[in-house]
Amino acid sequence: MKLIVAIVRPEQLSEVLGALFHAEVRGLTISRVQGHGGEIEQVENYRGTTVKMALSEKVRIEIAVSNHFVQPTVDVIIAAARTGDVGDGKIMVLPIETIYRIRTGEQDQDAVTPVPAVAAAV
Amino acid sequence: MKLIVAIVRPEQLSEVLGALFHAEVRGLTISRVQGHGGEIEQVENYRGTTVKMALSEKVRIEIAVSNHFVQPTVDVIIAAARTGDVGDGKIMVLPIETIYRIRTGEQDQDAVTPVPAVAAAV
Amino acid sequence: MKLIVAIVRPEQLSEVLGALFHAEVRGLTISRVQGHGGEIEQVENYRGTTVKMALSEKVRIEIAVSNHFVQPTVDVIIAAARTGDVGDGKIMVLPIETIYRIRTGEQDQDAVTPVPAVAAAV
Amino acid sequence: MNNGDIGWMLVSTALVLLMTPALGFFYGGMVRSKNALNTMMMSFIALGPVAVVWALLGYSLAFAPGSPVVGSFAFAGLQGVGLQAQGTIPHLLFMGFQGTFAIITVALISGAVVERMRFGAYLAFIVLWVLGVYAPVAHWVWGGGFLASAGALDFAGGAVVHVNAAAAALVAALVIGQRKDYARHAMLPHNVPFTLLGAGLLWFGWFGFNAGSALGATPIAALAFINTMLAPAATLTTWMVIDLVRGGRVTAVGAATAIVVGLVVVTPAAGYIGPASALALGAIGAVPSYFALILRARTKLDDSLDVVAAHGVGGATGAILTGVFADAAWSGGPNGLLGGNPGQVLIQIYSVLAVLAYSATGTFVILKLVALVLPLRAAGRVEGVGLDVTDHGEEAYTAGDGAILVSPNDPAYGQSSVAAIAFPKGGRS
Amino acid sequence: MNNGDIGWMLVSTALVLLMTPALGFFYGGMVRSKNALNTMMMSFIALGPVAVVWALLGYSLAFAPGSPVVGSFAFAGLQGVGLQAQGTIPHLLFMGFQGTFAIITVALISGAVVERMRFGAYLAFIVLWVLGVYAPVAHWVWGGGFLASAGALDFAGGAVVHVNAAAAALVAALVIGQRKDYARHAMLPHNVPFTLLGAGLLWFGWFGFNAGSALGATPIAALAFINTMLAPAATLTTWMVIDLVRGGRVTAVGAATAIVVGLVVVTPAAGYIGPASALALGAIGAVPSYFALILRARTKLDDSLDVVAAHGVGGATGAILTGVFADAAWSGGPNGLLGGNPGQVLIQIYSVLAVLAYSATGTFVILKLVALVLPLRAAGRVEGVGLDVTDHGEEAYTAGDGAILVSPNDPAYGQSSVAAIAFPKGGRS
Amino acid sequence: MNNGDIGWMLVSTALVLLMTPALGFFYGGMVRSKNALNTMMMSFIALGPVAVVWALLGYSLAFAPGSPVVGSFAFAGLQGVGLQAQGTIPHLLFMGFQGTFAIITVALISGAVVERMRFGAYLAFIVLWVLGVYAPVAHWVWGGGFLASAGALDFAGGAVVHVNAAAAALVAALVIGQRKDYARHAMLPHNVPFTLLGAGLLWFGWFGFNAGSALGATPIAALAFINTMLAPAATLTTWMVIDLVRGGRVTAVGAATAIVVGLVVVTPAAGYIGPASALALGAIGAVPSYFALILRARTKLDDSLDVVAAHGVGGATGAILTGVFADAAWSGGPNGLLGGNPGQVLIQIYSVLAVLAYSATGTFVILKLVALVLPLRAAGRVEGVGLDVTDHGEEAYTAGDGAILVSPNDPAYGQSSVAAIAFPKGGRS
Ligand SMILES: Nc1ncnc2c1ncn2[C@@H]1O[C@H](COP(=O)(O)OP(=O)(O)O)[C@@H](O)[C@H]1O
Ligand SMILES: Nc1ncnc2c1ncn2[C@@H]1O[C@H](COP(=O)(O)OP(=O)(O)O)[C@@H](O)[C@H]1O
Ligand SMILES: Nc1ncnc2c1ncn2[C@@H]1O[C@H](COP(=O)(O)OP(=O)(O)O)[C@@H](O)[C@H]1O
Repeated sequence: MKLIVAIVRPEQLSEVLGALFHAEVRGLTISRVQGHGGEIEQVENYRGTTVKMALSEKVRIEIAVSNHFVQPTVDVIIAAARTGDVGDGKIMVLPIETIYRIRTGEQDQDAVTPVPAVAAAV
Repeated sequence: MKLIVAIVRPEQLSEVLGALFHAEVRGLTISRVQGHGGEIEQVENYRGTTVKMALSEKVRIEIAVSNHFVQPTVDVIIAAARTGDVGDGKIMVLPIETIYRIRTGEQDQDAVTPVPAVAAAV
Repeated sequence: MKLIVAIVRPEQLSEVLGALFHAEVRGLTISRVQGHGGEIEQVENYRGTTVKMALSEKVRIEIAVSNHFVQPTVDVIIAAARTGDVGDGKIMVLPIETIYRIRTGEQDQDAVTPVPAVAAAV
Repeated sequence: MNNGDIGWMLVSTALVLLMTPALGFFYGGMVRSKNALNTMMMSFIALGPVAVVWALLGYSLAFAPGSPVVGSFAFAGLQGVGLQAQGTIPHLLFMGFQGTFAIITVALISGAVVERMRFGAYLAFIVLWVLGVYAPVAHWVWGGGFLASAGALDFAGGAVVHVNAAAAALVAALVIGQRKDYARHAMLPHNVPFTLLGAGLLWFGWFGFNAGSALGATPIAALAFINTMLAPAATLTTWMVIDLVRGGRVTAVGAATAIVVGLVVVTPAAGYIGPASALALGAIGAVPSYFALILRARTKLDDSLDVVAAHGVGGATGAILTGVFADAAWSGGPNGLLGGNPGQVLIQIYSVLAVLAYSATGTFVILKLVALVLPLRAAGRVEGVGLDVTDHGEEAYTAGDGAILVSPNDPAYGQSSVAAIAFPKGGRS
Repeated sequence: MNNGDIGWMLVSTALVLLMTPALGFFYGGMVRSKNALNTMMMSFIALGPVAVVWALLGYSLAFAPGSPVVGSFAFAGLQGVGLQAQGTIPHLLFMGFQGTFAIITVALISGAVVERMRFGAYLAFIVLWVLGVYAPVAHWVWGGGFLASAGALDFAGGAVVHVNAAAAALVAALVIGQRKDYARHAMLPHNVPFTLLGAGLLWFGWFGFNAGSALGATPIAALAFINTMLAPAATLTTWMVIDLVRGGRVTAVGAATAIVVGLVVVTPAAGYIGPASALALGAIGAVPSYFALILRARTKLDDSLDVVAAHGVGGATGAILTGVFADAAWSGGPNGLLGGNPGQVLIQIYSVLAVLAYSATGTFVILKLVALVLPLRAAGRVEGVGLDVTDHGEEAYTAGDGAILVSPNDPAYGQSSVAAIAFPKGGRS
Repeated sequence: MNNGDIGWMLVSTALVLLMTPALGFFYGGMVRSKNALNTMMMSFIALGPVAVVWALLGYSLAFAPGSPVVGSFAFAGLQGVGLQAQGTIPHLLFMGFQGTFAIITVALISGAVVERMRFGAYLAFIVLWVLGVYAPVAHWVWGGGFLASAGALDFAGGAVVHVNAAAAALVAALVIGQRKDYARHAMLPHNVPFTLLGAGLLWFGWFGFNAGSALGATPIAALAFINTMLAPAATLTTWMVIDLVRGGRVTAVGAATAIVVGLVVVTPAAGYIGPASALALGAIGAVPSYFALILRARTKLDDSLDVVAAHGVGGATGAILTGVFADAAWSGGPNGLLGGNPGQVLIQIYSVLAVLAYSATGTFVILKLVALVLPLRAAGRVEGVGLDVTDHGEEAYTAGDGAILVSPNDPAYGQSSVAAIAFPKGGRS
């Protein structure tokens, strides 16, 4: 199992999610982060104070996938997240030793195959 | 050393923290995330716009532990975070190469054994 | 490639960022997190309810670097983030298998060497 | 009629109407963000149906000539309620001014049942309550009912509004039961500034509530106004001192609460006492509510936003102290205990007990009636998700992450479908 | 002059002025946080230049004696506008009261173009619009113009304010075009409590808007006031019922919208109809706007905050229903259809169409003129970043993470430099 | 007495009281979220103790017949302050109206010391300051003191309120010193919409402040009112233009600041000048404060929310321009420079300097006295944590994550214990 960590632009999130769901990636976790890279730094003014914003808004996407699934997933993200301007972000692939599904205790492969909830279950 | 990353329901956070502290896990870091899995998608309406919420609120817990501590910690989390409904979350175990305690520069094992602050120190 | 994950005090963030930029670290991603360790627990009151805050505000910094860059980066962070009081935080070093730059698809080393955007590109 | 009086009553009515949104923020800031809209809506929605039934029937039951216990249908559908003078203002304006009191009173009750009462059941409840409980009680005191005859003093609604709402809140909290996290997990205010904003706007609006109850821009209105300024100031000061003595820290939620408690305490007394007494009344009035708040939190009673401690205890304290401080020299009205008329205190206690008893009973009956048709409380897992999503289909604050547009052709379009499937019962109101 | 009337008009003017900040919150809560300040500023800024040009010229064009289509320069620069009586209040106060109407009207338009119109172009637009469109239209109805002569009834501005602003909004939305995410991504309200706060304050201020239009603290002011309380109550109730029937969930954004729609609908009728009619008018008035909102969202028209559905449809409905419910027995004025004067309905329709046609044309011309000098809309990537940063150099909410102080010596100091480089064109206004 | 005047003064008093919560939001939005409650509380708390001491003593020192420098104890404890007429309103109402001025004035000072002054010390300071500095200064100008005799014009408090508060702010900022992050890290507003909300409500309340200072619903009140509408409009317009010229971006914090500056500038002049002059005064008045703000930020003076630049510079500019524009034709009062009375300008400068000198000295003495008993500023690490937690035991916004309920039996229960241990000194006030 691998953990794919992608940093993307918030504006691209909808595209990326859409593409991932389309590619049958059904489980993922996102969080709002801020990044620094080659981007232009925004200048802001508050009364007499002028500041340069060294961080820009990004979204961090975490996806645990089984090995054979890594490349396709990475390709999907790259395709959907790219705008061509500096600041598009990065994708990292990290090794996972084990992964558990809390609800069932299942491990690895089984842990990441989602089971759609039946309505009444929510 | 391993890094345990758990994605749990916000409603379960108090239980999980309580259980972890009870199990002598004294150091951890959490963040608010949003996840997609098999959960029912909430439908929301804002004037003429209807949306399906593909992401639901979760909490991400990061715990660096020494190897022999991994299994007990995972078991504690699974026990405390489970509700049995789809959406309970996942636990991942990742390898850590080194960990430092910023205050002292100590490494690995020593770095994660917390020293309670004396009141005056805050 | 390695992923350096540092948990630091929000009050120290400016120092840490300054030091990192000074040390030619040009790419990083941060997020606001909450941590539990040896810190004093704040007591708060809301009408009849008294609570102890088991979590204190921290900032999580993620930096992907090539191997020879790990030690210098860690040292810089430790120097800038330390206050000497309990709660200064941790630094973890995790292995990265691959890293991609979304904009170009470049991998590893090349993926993390930032290219300053030309103004018109933002 | 007098344009000076009409002008002031127009302003007063607008001020009291503003109190209901203000209350929405005072309450809304104190709940968890997943219930912020639901809590605010419990106040805002009262501006709709409650105002309508008040105009159509409630006003008549409260103020049309009738028996000592209730009015009549004489003014039903606003018949006979026109622009002709009632005192020095148009009758219609008096009706509207009184309507704003009915609206805020029902909204006050919601503080006891937030974060778990289903919105549909709440709607049914408030409509029945304003007709079945508020209107008669208003008639007793202000419509020439038996408490008026008994000589009870209630300048702007210590008993009619605050004790009345608090009794209903107590019963509602008991009937509907605790939130599942109550006393198990900390449930903290998600936005204290909103609570401060609500408190500030409530004070502002309360000047219309109390000084408007003089029904004209008279010296008595000025007296009621200044007392409404000084009493809460004294309450806030006392509250602050107790905070400092107990823990060295003056809390913001406490300050907001103190302001409201001070306003509640002075409400029945506003036009009957002198300003020095108002300072004393406000200072004394802080104490019972301060400790009632603390004790309540140790009980099993999940009166979530402390309607009983703030409005019940405060309203009763104010009503009784009115009987102590009432001063003919200022009001031209009756004297109280200090003026050598101890009997007034008993009359005040009697009025408080009468309102409390009737309101508690009436509320219980109405809730049980509603429960026959609509479940009163949300399912446990709905409490987990929060009522904003389940009962209103919205979130208070959203970044829109992961929100996928649903096209009109999609079965999920519109609100019901998916909701209905997902929550076959107990979920969506 | 009469102190009672002066006092009420002072209050009314303050109340209407408060409506513009209130609108800023009503609108600001409904956009994404990256455009929150830009949206609020589109309302707040109207309090500056629009008020100034109104005093210098607009008032004269609207209210100085002139032709049937426009006033004159007689009052330009406030000459002749002093403390002498105009009716029962000082002329100067009348000028100020009318000025607050001009301010809120231009602010209303912004709802159609938020999240993409460049702020600089917006500034130029509103200044030209208030002089070129608002002032003449106000003259037609209130300044003795041809609609006044035709006998059109518009108590507080159903046509002058709401239909007028909505026609401009429609044209502006079409000329400026859709947001790039429109109908592609969900764009959700970032802070619904702000929208509720705005609605609450709007209602409060609207009492000055409608009851103040009686220009004195008279029984007619009381009538207008109570109608302004009852009609929105009925609209809110109806809206809630439709919500429940359609999906079982009463939305907060819907409730806030319902309040505003109810206020819009009663605006032209406030002082001409009885309170029972106000309830009917409010209830009926909910329906067209409710469904207009839903249909609009399925079209290509990105009237982002639904100015047309709320103010256009609502204003027209209200203007026409005024012709139906107008009641001499209450107002001492003309009767409507129900009073046996069907002709009034036609006059009302005529006034709506006249305003709509002129406002649409005038707005189109002004926008094209502005476009010759300043690009109207922000570049695509600016929309992505959000206009708060690009057009105002600020963020609504910031934790200050990664903000590096720029010293006065740094080239980036001050606003222009970097901004200018980074956005050679289309970016910063 | 006149009901029209009483009604307007009731409204005005309520409006001015609302300004203090409004100021809490104006200020609270500009600080970092960890100090949001502390900053808001510095305004809100003034509504308690300050109002109480004002009623008990301050009013008497300011307005009871006395010497040219201070009043007397004649009205202490409100003796003799009843419902009898004082002009055309009850004396008691006049006392309350003046009280709201005292409250807002002390709250204004807090802007200079936010994010570091300990709350306990602040409480002691404001109580001493209102008695020792505000009351005498009010007496000089409005209580028949020597500045009144000298013929100084201060319609609603340019010197008494704004210069006075700013002088105190300057001294307080110097005595208490910079925040530890000052000029080292960016400290940005955490919630600009709150600042806009505060500015909107301040403007609304300021109509009571300025037009209420006419003490009746008279034509002069109307004049003061319209000037209070036009001058800030001109200031806002000018500010916007300077912003555009300097950097091409109109900032929201700047707009909110401009509104307040415009209101400050017109305060002393409101009832003495004509509306055209008000436009000029507002436009001119923008300039000194605009650049004072920018220069201040480059100095070592951590007047955190720029009380000096906004209220000091603005108040002085307004006071002096009052001497320039004062127009007998409008006010029936004295003429200024343009009316051929250059001497008035000197009198105005004299009054500004007198207030400045006394207020600065008095503030210094009071702060040093307080410092003998209570440390004035928070310990460095407390600044890091933020004063909301340390001085109020609360957070403005919390999701409740990791909050563990403390049972009444736990030693940590109640506020003091742990707090005390954790912060043996300097931490909790
Ligand atoms: N070395 C790194 N470690 C972690 N995150 C990084 C790193 N470099 C860049 N990022 C993240 O990727 C985002 C975009 O990177 P940047 O280099 O600016 O653009 P690009 O990848 O298009 O050259 C940054 O804002 C940051 O969030
Ligand atoms: N492959 C994955 N990678 C990362 N996070 C995941 C993955 N699958 C699920 N999650 C996280 O776990 C949460 C619950 O997963 P889900 O499959 O819906 O429930 P269950 O584990 O009970 O079947 C999701 O909301 C998401 O946050
Ligand atoms: N085992 C751990 N796993 C993950 N995060 C940790 C761990 N231990 C500590 N932390 C993070 O580091 C922060 C400071 O740690 P703490 O032990 O309190 O201070 P110190 O490192 O100075 O002894 C905590 O608030 C938490 O965010």
